[in-house]
Amino acid sequence: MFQIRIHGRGGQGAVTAAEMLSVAAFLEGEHAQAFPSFGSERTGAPVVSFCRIDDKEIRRREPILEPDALIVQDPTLFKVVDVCQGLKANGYLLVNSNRSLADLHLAAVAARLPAGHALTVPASELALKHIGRPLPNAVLLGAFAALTGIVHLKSVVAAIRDTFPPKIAEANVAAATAAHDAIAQSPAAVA
Amino acid sequence: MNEPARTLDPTQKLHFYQKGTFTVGNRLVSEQERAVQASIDRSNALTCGHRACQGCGEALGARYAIDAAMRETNGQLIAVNATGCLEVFTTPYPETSWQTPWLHSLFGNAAAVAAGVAAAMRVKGRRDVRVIAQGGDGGTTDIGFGCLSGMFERNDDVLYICYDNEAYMNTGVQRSSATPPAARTATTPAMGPEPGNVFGTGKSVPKIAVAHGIPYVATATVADLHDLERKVVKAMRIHGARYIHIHVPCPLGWGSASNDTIRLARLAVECGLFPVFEAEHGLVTGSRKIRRQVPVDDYLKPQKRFAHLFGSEQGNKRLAMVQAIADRNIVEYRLLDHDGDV
Amino acid sequence: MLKQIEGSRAMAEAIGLCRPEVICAYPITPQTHIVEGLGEMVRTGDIKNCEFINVESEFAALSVSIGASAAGARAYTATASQGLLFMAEAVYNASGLGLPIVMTLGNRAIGAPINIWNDHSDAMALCDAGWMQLFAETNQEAADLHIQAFRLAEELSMPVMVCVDGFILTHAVERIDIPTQADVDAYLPPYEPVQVLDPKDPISIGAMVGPDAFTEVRYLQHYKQTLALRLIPEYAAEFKARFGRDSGGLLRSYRVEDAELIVVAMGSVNGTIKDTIDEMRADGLPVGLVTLVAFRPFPTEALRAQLVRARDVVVIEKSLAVGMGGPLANNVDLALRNVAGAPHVHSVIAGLGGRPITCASLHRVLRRALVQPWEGAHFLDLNEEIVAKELHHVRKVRRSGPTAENLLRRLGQAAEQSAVLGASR
Amino acid sequence: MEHPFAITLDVGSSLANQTGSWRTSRPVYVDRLPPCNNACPAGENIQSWLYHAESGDYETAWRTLTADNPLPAVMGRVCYHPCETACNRAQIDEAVGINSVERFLGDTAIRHGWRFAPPAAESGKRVLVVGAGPSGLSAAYHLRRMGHAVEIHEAGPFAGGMMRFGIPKYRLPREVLDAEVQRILDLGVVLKLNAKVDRIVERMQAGRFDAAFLAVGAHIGKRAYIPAGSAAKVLDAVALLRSMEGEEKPLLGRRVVVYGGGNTAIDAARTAKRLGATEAIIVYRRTRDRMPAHDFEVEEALAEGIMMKWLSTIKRVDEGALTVEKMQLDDKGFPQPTGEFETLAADSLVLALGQDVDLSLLDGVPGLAIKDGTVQVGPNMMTGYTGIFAGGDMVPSERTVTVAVGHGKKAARHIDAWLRGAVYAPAEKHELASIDKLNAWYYADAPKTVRPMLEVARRQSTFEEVQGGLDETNALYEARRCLSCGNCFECDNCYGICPDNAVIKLGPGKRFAFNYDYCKGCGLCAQECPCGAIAMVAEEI
Repeated sequence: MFQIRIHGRGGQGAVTAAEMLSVAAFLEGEHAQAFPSFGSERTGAPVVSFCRIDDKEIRRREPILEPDALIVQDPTLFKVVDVCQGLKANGYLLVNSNRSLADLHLAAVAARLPAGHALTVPASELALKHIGRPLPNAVLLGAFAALTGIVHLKSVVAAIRDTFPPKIAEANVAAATAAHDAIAQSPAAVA
Repeated sequence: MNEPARTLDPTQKLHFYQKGTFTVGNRLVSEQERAVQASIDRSNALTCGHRACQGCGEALGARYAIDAAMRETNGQLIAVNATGCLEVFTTPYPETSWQTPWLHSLFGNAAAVAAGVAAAMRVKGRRDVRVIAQGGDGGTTDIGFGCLSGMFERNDDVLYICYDNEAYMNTGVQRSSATPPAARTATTPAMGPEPGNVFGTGKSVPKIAVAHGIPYVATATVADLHDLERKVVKAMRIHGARYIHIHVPCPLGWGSASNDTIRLARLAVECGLFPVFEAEHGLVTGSRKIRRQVPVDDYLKPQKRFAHLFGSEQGNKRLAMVQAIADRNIVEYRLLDHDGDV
Repeated sequence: MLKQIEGSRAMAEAIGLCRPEVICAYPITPQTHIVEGLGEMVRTGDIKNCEFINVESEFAALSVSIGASAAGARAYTATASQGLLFMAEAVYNASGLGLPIVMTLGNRAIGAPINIWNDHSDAMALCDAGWMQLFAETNQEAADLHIQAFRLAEELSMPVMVCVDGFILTHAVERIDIPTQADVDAYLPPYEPVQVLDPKDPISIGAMVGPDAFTEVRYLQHYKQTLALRLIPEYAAEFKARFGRDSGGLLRSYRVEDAELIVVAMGSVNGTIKDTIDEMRADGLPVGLVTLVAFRPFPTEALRAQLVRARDVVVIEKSLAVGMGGPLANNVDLALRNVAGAPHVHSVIAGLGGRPITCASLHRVLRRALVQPWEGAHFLDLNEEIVAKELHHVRKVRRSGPTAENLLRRLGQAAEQSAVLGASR
Repeated sequence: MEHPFAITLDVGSSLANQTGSWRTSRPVYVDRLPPCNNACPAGENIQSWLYHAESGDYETAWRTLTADNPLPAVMGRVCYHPCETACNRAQIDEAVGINSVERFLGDTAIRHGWRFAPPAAESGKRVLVVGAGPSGLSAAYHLRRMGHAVEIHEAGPFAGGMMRFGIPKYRLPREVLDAEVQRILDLGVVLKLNAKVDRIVERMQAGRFDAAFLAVGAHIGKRAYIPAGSAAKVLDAVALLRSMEGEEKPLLGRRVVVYGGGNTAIDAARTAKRLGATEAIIVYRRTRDRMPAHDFEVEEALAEGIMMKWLSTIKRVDEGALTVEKMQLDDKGFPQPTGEFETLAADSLVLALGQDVDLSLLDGVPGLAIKDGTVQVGPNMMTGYTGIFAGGDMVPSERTVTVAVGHGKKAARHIDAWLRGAVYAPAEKHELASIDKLNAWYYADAPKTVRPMLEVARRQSTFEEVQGGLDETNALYEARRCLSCGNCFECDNCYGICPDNAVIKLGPGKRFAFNYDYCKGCGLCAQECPCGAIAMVAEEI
């Protein structure tokens, strides 16, 4: 079972991201379970969403305490929340930022992970470019596909199209594809 | 060469039998001009054997209203009833006095239940079957008020009829928001510096109903059967939320003689304390004029619940306050403006 | 058809397939997404010949349903928590009048302190109101139970509450098989009321019944629920035959053969418990599980048959009868009353107000049950330290202020941390 | 359909619960005596004939009316209608115009030529009626309808008595009178004119009459002694009015003074005016409010220009003038002389001081009692002489046409009973339906219809009828103003307002019945009955 925890702020689409990820997995014949950190958070507040992916029925309903991957939609969260809590030793860390992990003071965390398991991607920037609004969630899924290979880009693209109305969907697809391709070509480039 | 005889006042249509213009029916009046209650084949929607008190105004008002609605809808009628006197005295197991399909759910939800019945009729394509919800003043102006307002606001196809006897009679005469000022009830005893119900409290649900802008709102009384039936018939010809508020004296709760029920209802109108009016889509369209104005004393005196108002200086002051209320109604609803409408 | 959708959406689609005729909607988290979905389907025409009514309160929601049902329409509504309490009077009325209304209950705690998260306090508060109560373990079952619920309700002319864990199920997106209209139509016949308001055959429904007949009326209600004990498994079997899934029934057992300790639980927590049991079995521990689907009627016989073979029974429930303990545990006790050599019943109160029930915590409490079982109720993951502080404080200061707020203050930063992690939600 | 136990019930099942047992007093339907009937001197069943008139059935109305009074067209003109004075409606707005409806029915009957039904069987008895005035005609009519052979012996040249010789044309057109008299004669009543009876007993024996009814009226004008000059022209009102029926009209001159305060004085003055007098003055010794004449007649006279001189007595008459003494009322209201005199120009003086009865026909009849110039009769209208009855102005009573007609009817009933060797016992009278028994609310406000009046100019110069009648619309309207005091008119109130549906409607004309199985005795029906036709009586407990 592969467990992803997504950190973001209300309005950044963390919950939608988890759901799209589960749809992508579903489209690949996997069992997937996506659920939010239930609460009454409003825009801007720190939020968390979860996604489990497995090849058999997923029965457990506890929050993800020991994620295999973390997707962080807003690096400022590191200051307020223990984002990396429970991250497995061989886990993945994907952060939305134009800056490097070092600049984000995440070098130490990255060092504890296998090489190439941690990276930043300018998702908001790509989103602005392709979508016109800094919505990083779909973009990060493209990057996630490239980083982990848990799901394929085409599934992510399908999930995006399944979620958004055509116009917005295509913009997101473009952004996600760009992020994916950038990483797929040279992980180092973004690291 | 001979001077012509005095020409008749047009209001005195000669075909209308002079004796008994205001009676229920008449051997010389055409069927149309008789009240449904004059008809041998009236439906008696509320039939004999019910357990209402002697001279119960509510039993009267309910039969008047439902019979009229039954005729207008050719019997395609379903009635929903709030908890209260009417429900208790008509349907104690194993006997019911109702001849129509009838449903009692709770004290406070008659309007909502009726809305549900109406919805069911719509999905079943039975637009011909009409729905009436009915309740006392407690079930309408107090505990059922939320559901009532919701039904109004959604403009559900329901006619809600409130039989207002101005207190919770079923439970032993306690004060409701329809209890008039100064009236003695079990919870507003005639004691202390301000005996009886407190002035400046209570509310006019008919006015609130008007404020919902629903297609039709009317007040009526068991003292004017023709007017009451006309309004019920009019209401049944309209779709959407409708409200009729009927004044029904209660000999038990008012401390009045059982044979005074209709006289008191009449005096309530003639003194101006119970304005009889109609409104459509949020606008008052007319009022029934006072025929022979009387001071409120004439109306209050026969009722023991107001006995404390008589024979004291303080009582006289409070009588004047009650009269002031009547006078305000007379102005607001133009009850003496006979040139006016209706 | 397989879909990866939110539980609420799945339930809405299943309910739509049941051809409801009157739907009453009033928003209350976490049930809201269901009626939103239904409203959309009525607007788009996916649900035909249906009145969708936005009411002004839960009291009205059920009242409108009562009227619709009495007039012969298939009526549905949904609520949760405070909403259920606000309609409590109508809840009793619907069952008393024998109206086959189906209502989804998005299980949620009841305030004060106000809390929007999941537990079973609401269902337990009205478990004896004369409605049947079926608890869903998964969203698949949640969807399927509604289809069975209409069949059951209309057969017995008695309302059914489908209890679904708020958020945990209602807001979870997962793989769900949505049946076809043809299959549902074949399984669920059109509503034929045993009594209906109809000018053609007028009757008075809702008479005042005195001491001379009230007992009989109640007895007959009770008798109907005993009939349900036979019908519920029948309909579940029929459902499996047509849809190929195990959904519903009175209860399900999991690895109870040779189990010395059997866990009893209701709702979505069963999945987490199953994972835990697998891990314990892997360690050779003789643990099994009985998942209760039907809480009302309470399947006394069936449950006893499952439990007698065990040495200990641990009842894990998301509700607390303050001053008494776990209501479910109490009911399980009754099932074993007067049984020679009956297993000991141990109560665990867990997941109140949305606190997550983790495999880790379950391991701890179940392993302890094997070696040193306890009497009375055990409160899973109770923060002893904070409670102790508050009790101490209360003893010292008479006007010690509101407990809930005090506790939150003491939790301080930790509370915020775990809150963000969803660990205390 | 099998219903769920107890909570669902079959309609109408409450009929099993007979709430009549709650009752402590029960309503009963009653008939009370309407004030109009009670007040009618002719004993007409006014409400009953109005009831038929209301529904437009004028013939039945007329037949009901004439069962008691054969002269509706006359009554509708000359009756002073005490019924309207008694009418309860007067206390609500205005009395019902009973008199005008009566006239309408009378005129309608004449127009349609309706006739009386002949007697069912002949009794073989013969009755002599002396005098063809209202009383005699009435008696003859009733006796004939009872099957007796009746002969009227009239001294004068025409039938009608005071109706012809006392009441001027402008109040009672003669063709109307003739029509109603003829209708009576058509029943087979024999009328002998110019057949003055001087010896009644002999006349009876001669004609083999089994009984006699005397109604010769009072035709002798009272004279008062007034010193008069040789050329003074003085005559009495009765003579004046009688002469109006003759060929040449009396010559009264331009200025006529009438002395007296009764209706006859008014009639005389108005007649004088019509005969061309420029001045017609009524001299009366008291004041207007003490005048015996009916006020509406005084009003009509004043409207026609008749002058009134109150508080005056005539002391002397000379040619062209008379001397008048002013009077003043003492504390008892009697006029006392003041000694002040004045002269009044007058070409003639008409005395209207009342009339006396010519009793000559009774001379030598044994056992009769005569008092104040009138014959005394018993409660059965029989004089002291067995078989001889009397009525009208010649017996002590108010002297009006209606009273006379009533006497005729009453006498006829007693004579009929006496002829059969029985005693007539009038039916028990119901309790009076006084206004307090009514619930006036239910009656529409409907003011009385005013009968058209001939304009003054023509009234002063001609003898055309002054008061017109109602057309059908007005008559119907007027009839429908009747409150039906004390008698159910099927307004359906009791049926409609019973909270327990305990009143059974029996259908048109059949009224209602109470269903005592369910009547709780609340009394609403009695309270809300407009006409007071329901009474509450205590249950035996």
